[in-house]
Amino acid sequence: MRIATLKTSYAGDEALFDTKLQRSLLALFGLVLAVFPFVAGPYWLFMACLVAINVASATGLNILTGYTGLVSLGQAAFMGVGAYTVAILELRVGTPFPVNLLAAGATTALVGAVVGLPSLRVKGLYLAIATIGASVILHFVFANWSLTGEARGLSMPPARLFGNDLDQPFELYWVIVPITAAMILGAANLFRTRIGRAFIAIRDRDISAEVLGIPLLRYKLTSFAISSFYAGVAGGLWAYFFRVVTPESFPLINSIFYLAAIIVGGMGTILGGILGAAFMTMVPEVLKLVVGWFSPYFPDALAALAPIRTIVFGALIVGFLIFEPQGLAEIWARVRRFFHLWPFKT
Amino acid sequence: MSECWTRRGLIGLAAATSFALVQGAQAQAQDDIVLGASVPITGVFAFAGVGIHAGIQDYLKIVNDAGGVKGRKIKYVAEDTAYKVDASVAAFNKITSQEKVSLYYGDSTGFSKTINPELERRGTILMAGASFASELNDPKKYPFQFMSGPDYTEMFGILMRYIAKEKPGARIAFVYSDTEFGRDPIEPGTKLAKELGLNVVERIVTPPTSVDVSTEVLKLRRANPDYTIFHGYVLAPIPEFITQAKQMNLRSQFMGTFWSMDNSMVQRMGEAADGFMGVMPYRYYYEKDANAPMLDKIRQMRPEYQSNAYMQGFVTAMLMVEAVKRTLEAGKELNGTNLKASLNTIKDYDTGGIFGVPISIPGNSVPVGRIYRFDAKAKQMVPASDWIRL
Amino acid sequence: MTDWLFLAEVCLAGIGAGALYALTGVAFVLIYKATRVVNLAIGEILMLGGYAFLGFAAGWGLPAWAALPLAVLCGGLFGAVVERTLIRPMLGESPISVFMVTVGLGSMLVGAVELGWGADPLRLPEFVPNRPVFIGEAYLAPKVAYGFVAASLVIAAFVLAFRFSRSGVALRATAGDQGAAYSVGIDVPRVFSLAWTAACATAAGAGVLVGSIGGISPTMGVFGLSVLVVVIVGGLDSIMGALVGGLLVGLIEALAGAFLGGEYKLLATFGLLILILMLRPYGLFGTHEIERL
Amino acid sequence: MTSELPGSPVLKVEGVSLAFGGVRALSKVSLEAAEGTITAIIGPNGAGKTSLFNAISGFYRPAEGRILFEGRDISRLRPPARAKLGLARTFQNIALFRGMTVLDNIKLGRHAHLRTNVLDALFYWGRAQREELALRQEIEERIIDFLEIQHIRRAPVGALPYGLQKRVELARALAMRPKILMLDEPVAGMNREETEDMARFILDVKEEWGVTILMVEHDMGMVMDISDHVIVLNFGQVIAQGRPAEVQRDPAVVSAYLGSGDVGELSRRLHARQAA
Repeated sequence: MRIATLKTSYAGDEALFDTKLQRSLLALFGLVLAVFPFVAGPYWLFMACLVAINVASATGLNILTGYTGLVSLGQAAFMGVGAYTVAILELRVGTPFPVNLLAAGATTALVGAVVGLPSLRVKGLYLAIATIGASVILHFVFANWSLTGEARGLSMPPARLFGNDLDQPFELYWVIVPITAAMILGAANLFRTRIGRAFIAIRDRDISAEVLGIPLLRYKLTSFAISSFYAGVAGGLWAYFFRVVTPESFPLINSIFYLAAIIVGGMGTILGGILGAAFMTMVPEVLKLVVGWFSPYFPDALAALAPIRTIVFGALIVGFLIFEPQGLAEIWARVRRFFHLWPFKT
Repeated sequence: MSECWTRRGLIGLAAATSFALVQGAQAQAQDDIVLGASVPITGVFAFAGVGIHAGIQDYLKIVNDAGGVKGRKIKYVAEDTAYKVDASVAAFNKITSQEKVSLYYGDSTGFSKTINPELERRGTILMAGASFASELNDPKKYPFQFMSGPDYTEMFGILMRYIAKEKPGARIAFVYSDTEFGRDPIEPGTKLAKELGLNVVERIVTPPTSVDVSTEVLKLRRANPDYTIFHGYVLAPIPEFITQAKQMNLRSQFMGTFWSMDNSMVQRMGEAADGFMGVMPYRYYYEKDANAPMLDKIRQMRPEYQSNAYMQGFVTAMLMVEAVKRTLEAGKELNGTNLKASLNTIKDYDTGGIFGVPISIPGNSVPVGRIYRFDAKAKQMVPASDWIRL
Repeated sequence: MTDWLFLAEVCLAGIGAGALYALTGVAFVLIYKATRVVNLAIGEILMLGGYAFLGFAAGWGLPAWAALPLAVLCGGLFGAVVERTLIRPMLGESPISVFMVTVGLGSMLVGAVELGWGADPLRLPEFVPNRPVFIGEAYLAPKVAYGFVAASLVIAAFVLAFRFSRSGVALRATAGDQGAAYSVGIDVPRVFSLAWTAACATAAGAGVLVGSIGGISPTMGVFGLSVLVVVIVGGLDSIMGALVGGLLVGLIEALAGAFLGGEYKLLATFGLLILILMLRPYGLFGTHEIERL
Repeated sequence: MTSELPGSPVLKVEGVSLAFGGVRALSKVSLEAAEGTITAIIGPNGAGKTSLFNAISGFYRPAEGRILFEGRDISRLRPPARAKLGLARTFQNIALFRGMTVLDNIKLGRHAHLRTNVLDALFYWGRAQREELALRQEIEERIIDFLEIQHIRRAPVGALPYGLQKRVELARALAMRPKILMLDEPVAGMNREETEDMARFILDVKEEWGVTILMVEHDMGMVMDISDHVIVLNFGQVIAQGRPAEVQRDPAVVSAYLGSGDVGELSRRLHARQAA
C-alpha cells in the first residue's frame, strides 16, 4: 500500500510517474518488452507488433477524439495515407525507412488538417460524418490513382537497417515497439503542456476556451494534424510490417475499430488508448482459441467464427458504453485504488 | 470502394491476425510434406474458401490413405484469411515460420502478387491459388506459381472463341466489378475481342456491393450487345441485371466466368438463370455420363453436391501432389525450382475426369475449358460445347 | 434523340432508387426528431427486414402478402426492444456515445444474420409483378417503379399522420422541446418508443423493397451509408429534407453511374455531402441549432 | 451625470449597439473603466449586462460602435487575441473545465503567454519543461497562496463546492496576466461569508496586483462597498453612472428597478446604506 508521497520540488511533482512504485513497475514493463522477443514464438511476436501498431494509431485517435472531443471516423483512411506514402517513397525514391516514416507522418498530418477544416463549421456528429466522407474520397483516390497502384495496390521491399532486411517480426519488433513507446511518451508529454490543456479545454467547453486565449480553429486543426501524424506513422509501420498496401487494407470498419478501442479502453486517458487497442486486437484471437476448443465437438464452429467475432465486436462497444463508459482505464484505476488502501479498507 | 463498409470478417486488423484456425494432423512425422494455405473460410469469399478447404483436404486424404507420396504423408496446414491480403500474408508468415512448407495455396490475386518476392527469396515453395489473374500467367515473373485452370483472359478467350464461332462479328459487352478481380481481364479481353473480329460495344463497371443496377442496365440496353460477359462476381448483381435486361426485351446472351459458374449459385438466380452460360474448366459434381472415376470417388466421400470451388481445391492439390511425386521420383530435392519444373513436365495428364480432357501445363496455367449452359428444367449446368483448348 | 430518352430513363431510375433512400431517410429522421439519436444501424435494420421477409416467405412458405407485413412487424418489434434496452439507458449521454451504441448494434446485427443465414448473398422470392413499366417511351424497371409507388404511399401516410394524428402531434411537440412536452402531459418515453417502432418498421419494409431489387446479404447495410448522406443533405430533423435529399442522392448516383462509371457513385454522393457540410452545415431543410454561451 | 475618473481609461466602449434578429440588446452604450479602479455595471435582469460583457470579450460583433483597449481599437479582434492583450473574464455560470484539476484549470489561464509549440510539447525538452516549471512555481506562489486554495489544487473541479469553484475561476483569470478583469456576477449564489471573502479578494486584486476590474453584480451591498464607479444599464442603455453614492440617489435608477421586481430589494439596500 501507499501511505503518502512527499515531493520536494515542483519538477518532482510535475513528473509523469511520480511514485517510486510507478517507476519500478514501468522499468519492469520495459524489461519485459526487451526480453519478450527472445522468449516468444513468431506468433506472439507477430501479435505484439500488431498490437503496437494499433496502440500507436489508437493513441493518435485518442488525442483527437478522447482529448479534444472531435470524433473522427477517418483514422483508418489516414493510416492508408501513411502506408501509401511509405510504399511510394520506398518504390520510387528509395529513401531510408526512418525518413519515410517521418514523411508518412508529415503527409498524413497535412491531409488530416485539411480533413479537419469542416470542424470550422460543424461539430459533433456532423464532423464525424464529414470524416466518413473524407475516408470515402481517400479510398477512391487509393483505388484509382496510378501512383497508388489503383485496385492492385503496391507491394514494397522490406525496411533496411545497416544493410539488413527487416522482414521478420523479430526484427520489426525492435522498430515498431520503440517507435510506439516514443509516440505514447510524446502523447503523455503533450498533456503536460499548454497544447494538451488547450485540447482538453476545447473538448470540455469550447467557447470559454476562446476567452482564455485559445484560437479554436487553429487548435482543432493542430489536434487533427497530430492525430493524423500518429495515424500516418502507424500506417507506415503497418506498410513495413505487411509490405503490401491495397485500397482494401484500410476499410471504414477499421476506423470504427479504433474508435471502439478508445471507447473500450477509456477516452481521454493515455492508458485507455493502450489498453483498448491491445484488448480489441487480442479479443478475436482469444475467440479463435475458444472456437478452436469447440471445433472437435461442433464441426461447424469454424464457420461460425466470423459472425461471432462480429457480434462480440459490437457487443463490446455497446456493453462498455452502457456499463463502463470510462472504459478499461477506469477499471484499472479502481483496482489501483483498491490496492492503495489495502489492507486497511477493502 | 464500398468494401470500406464490409463488416464481415470484421477488423482488417483482427483479420490480419487470423491465426490458428485450422490445424491439420496434430502429430507430425519428420518427413511430412507440408501444404500450407491461406483460405478465406470467412468473409466475402467464404463461399469459395469453404469449398476449396474441403477439396484440398479430401484429395490429401485420398493420397495419405493410399500411403502418401513415396511413403511420405502430406500435411495440410491452413489459416483463415477472411479474404484479406494482409491476413493472407500474416498466415503465410506464420505457417512458414512453424513448418517446412513445400506447397502453398493462396486465396487472392493480391496475395499471389504480394507474396511473390518472398517466394523468389525463399525458392522452396510451389504455390497455386484461387486467383486466375492474367498477370500471374507469366513463368518469368512468377516462376514458382501456377493456376489450375485458364487465367481470366483465357476464360474470356474461350468464351469469345465460342461466340466468334456462333456469331462472327458479334457485339459484346463486359460487365465487371470495381475490384482487382473484376478489372483483371478487361484490357487484354478487349484486345483479344478485336483479334477475333468481335465488337466490344460497352464496358460497364459496378461498385462491388452495388444494390441497384438500373442505370447500368440502361447503359447495357443502349449498347444492345449480342453477348454480355459478367466478370468479378459470385452472384449479385448478375440476376437483377439479367431480369431487368430481359424485361427491356434485350436479346443478349449472358455469360460468366469461373467464380460465377457454381451450380448452386446459378440456381439462386431464379428465373434469370435460364440459359445463362459460362466457361468452366472442370466437370460438375453431378456429371455421371462422363468417364470420370475421380468424380465417382468424390461422390462416394461426399454424397451431397460440392461446388466448383471444391473441384478447384481438389484438382489444385492433385496437381501439386503430382509435381511432388515427379520430383521425388526423379530423386531431386523438394524446392521451388524442381517442383515447378516437374509440374511443367505434366503432359496429357488425366485428372480422373475432373478436367474433361487430358491436360498439360507448359507454363503457369491450364488453358482448357468448356462452355456450359443452365438448363432450367434439369436445374443444372449442362455442356454447350466441346472442350476448348487454347 | 435516343440520348434524351436515355437521360430520361437514367433519371427515372435514379428517382426510383431515390424513393427508397427517401423512405429509409424518413425512418432515420423519425428517430432523430424524437430522440436526437443518429441511428447508424438503420442500414442493418433494413437488412433485418429483408431477412425476416425471406424467413417468412421462403422458410415458412408464406405468401408475400402475409410475409411483408410480418417482416414490417418484426422490424417494429425490434425497434421497440432496442429503444427500451439500449437507447433508454443512454438517455442524457453525449450524442456521440449513443451514435456508437448504434454502430455496435449494427455490428451485432450483421453477425447475427450471418450466423443464421450465412454470409452468401441470397435472393428474395419474386413477388413484384414483372411486366415492364413504360412511362412514355422510357423504360422503368418494374421493381423500381413499384418500390417508388410503395415508398411514396408510406411517406405520404407518414406526412399525414405527422400533421394530424395525436401521436404525430405528440412527436412533433417532443421534437420541439422535450421538457415542455413533458409538462403538457405528453408521455415522452412512449413517444420515444413509438418513434423507434415506427421507424424500424419502416426501415424493415424498405429492406424488403431493396432486397427484392438487389438481393439480400449481410453487407447490404452499406445502403445505410448512402442514407446517412441523404439525411445530412436534407437536414437531420426534416421529413421534407429526407424526401428531397433522397431523390437528389438517387439522381446523382444514377447520373454518376451512367455517365462517369460505377466507381464514381459513392464518390459523387460523398462529394455532395462534403459540399453541403461546407455550404449549409445543417442541411437544406434542417434546423440550425444556435449555441448558447 | 459624469464624475471625475481617477486615472486614464484602460477600456473604453464607444457607442456600441447590438441586436439579435431585430431585438436590440444594446443601443449606443458608452462607458470607460479607469486604470486601477473597480467599475460595476448594474441593472435589472435583461438589461444587457452580459451581452455587453460578451461584446467586450469578442463573442458578439457590435452592429455599430467600437471598443478600445489601452487606446487601441480591438473591435475586430477575435476573443483569443483580446485575451492575449490582457482582457480576462469570469462567467456568470462558472465556465471551468470539469474534467481537469484545479491546478490545470489555473494553468490554462496562462495559455496565451506561453511559447511551447507542438514539437516542444511532444518531447517535453527545453522550453516546454522550463516554461511549465516556471508556470507551476508562479501559480503556486502568487495565485494559489493568494487565493488560499492550496488544499484543493489536485482536486477535480467538478467535485468542488460552488464558492470554491468561483474562486478557482478567479484564479484562472489572474493567471491570464490580466490588465482588466471582467467579473460576471462573482458572488451570485454565495452565502454571506463567501461573499465577504470574494469581496476581499477582489479588492486585493485591485490593490496588490494593480488590475482594473469591471464587474457585473446584483449584490448591491457588495457593489456599493467596493466599487469606485457604478454604471447602470437598462433596456440596453446606460441610464446613469457615477460614484456609488451618486448613483444611489439617481431617480432614474430607482425607477428603472420599478416593475422589475427588484425595487423593494434595491430601495431597502439603498436606504440601509444611507442610514449607515
